Amino acid sequence: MTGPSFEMRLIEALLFASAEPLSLPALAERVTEGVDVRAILAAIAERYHGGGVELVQVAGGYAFRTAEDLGPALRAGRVPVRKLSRAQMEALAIIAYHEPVTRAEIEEIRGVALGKGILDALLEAGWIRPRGRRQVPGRPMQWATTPQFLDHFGLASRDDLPGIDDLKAAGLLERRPGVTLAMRGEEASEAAERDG
Amino acid sequence: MTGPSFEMRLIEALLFASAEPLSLPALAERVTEGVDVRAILAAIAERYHGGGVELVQVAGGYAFRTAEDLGPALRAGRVPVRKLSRAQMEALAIIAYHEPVTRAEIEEIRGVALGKGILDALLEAGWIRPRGRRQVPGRPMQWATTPQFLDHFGLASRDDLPGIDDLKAAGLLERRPGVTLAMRGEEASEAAERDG
Amino acid sequence: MADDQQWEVNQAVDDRLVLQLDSFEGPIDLLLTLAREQKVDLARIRIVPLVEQYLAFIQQARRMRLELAADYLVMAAWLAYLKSRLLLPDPQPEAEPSATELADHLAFQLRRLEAMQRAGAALLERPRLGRDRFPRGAEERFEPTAGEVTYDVTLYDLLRAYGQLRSRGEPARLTIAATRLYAVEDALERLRERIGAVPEWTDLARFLPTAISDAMVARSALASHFAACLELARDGFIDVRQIQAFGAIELRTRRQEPLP
Repeated sequence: MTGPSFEMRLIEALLFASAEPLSLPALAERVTEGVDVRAILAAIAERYHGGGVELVQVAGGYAFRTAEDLGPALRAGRVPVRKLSRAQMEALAIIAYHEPVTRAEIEEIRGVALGKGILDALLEAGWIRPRGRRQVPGRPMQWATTPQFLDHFGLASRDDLPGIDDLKAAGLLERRPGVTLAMRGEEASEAAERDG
Repeated sequence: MTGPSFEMRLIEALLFASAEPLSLPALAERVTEGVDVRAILAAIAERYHGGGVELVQVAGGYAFRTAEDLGPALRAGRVPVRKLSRAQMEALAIIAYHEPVTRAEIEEIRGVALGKGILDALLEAGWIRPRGRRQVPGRPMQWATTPQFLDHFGLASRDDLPGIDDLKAAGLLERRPGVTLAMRGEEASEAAERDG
Repeated sequence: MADDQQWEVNQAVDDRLVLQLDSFEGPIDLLLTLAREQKVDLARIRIVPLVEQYLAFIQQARRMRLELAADYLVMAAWLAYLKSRLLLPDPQPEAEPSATELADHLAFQLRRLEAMQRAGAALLERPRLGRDRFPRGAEERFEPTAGEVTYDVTLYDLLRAYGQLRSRGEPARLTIAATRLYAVEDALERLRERIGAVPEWTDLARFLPTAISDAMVARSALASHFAACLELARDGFIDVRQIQAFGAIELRTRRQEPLP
């Protein structure tokens, strides 16, 4: 049996060297034109399968990652990953499933104003980024997720978000204002005063 | 043939994920007592041999390295990673938010003189470029950001930069900004002079 | 009685909920928690019983004197309105969204929030980088040209730098405006001048300056003049009386001694 080809070794080395996922085009750029990068990736994945390090498809690219079952053994002595508050987690899910989404939309879906330390923590983690402004009065900023978000949660793309197809089919990802908007400002506060 | 043992997979993953080479005692500490780490390392070296990545023995212990013969193809070498100083960071932010902006305006906004080499460093990074001269006495050079700047920060356009209100809402601006924020260019500098 | 038992169960649920008040992420979240107690498919949620539960919850939270944020009360008011419209025939069927539409909309929002809460939990269960899977620790970087530099600077760093700059660049100036209120010293001086001989009981109000347009300053003038006349009474120059509570405050010069 002959050893692995030069191109295969090169792609293996490129992926192994990088901490971040590399996209198919980025890999193709490094090898001779016409080489079937996809086939090589499949062969590499096959070769690593079952070992302590695996080739995974993540954030629109490929990366070597330690096998998931070794997590507990590898975790020892490392800094624990960021803990998310409930509000941060919900805001992150809303951004990921509805992107691009405005702050007001996040607040409508949750039915409560976004407190401090929610968006900035997600921004600091590198999981969200601004993505254009909505072309409506006030031109509010829109938020979307980043490749680091996909990488952190081991997702190949947004299509891999848990249950996203079902949610789409159920119409739950459509843009519809929350009920609080159905109340007219003055009416609501008058009503509150009356009852209060 | 059975797959690799748990201990072998663990050592493989430990070496892969470690930032530093791991010594024999350090590895022995992480696996069940009595396991022959040396034999496992030999088996791992054997398994990787001839691929794009090899297990090598370096000063501090054992580590994975991309195969040396691929060097020329990869033009390998540790690329230095630089951080920006606080002054550079602030100058860059001011240029991004106020472009086109003159050196004097950057100094006015920061409230201190711009040290030597600050703009040079940003130029070297490819994030700023000269953009014409201001049509005022002295015809000072104006600065603006580049497409590489947007690229690095994952912004589709300068419009993606969150405004003051967005920053405040995201918890990135603590105090209520003064009225001078709404002014641009000359107005702002006049105001700064007045207030200064 | 079955109803009583039902009531007790609900009561226990409500008590537990009230004690958890802090853990709700707003009124919709609270409604969703109550809806889950119905143990039915959220798509077939019964809005009226849910509204009643919410209103009962708010009532009880108030009975226990718990601090309720305004949005809980606004929601309560809106739900009470929705309930009345659901129970009564619609007076102007075409003027606004119908009660059924509003109720459907609320049900939609509950389902949507529930979906997002589940999605968030599902995300957290995924293998996470740095906890379950680890990347290469000793990165080797390859660049097309030697000597190239990469920068470890994130968008967050940039935005935070600008945010800090702006909060620093705009020092919070605290200006204390000169007070325009009527000083007691001025009132005292004014009263001394005008009170030479007032033999009959006279309303204090008649001594007040009249050229003050600002209501706040006018009230401070009244207060200052009252304080001033107490001072003059203590020194024995005038007598002060108020015949009934909230009645006019009257004063007259003491006859025995002339003012200095």
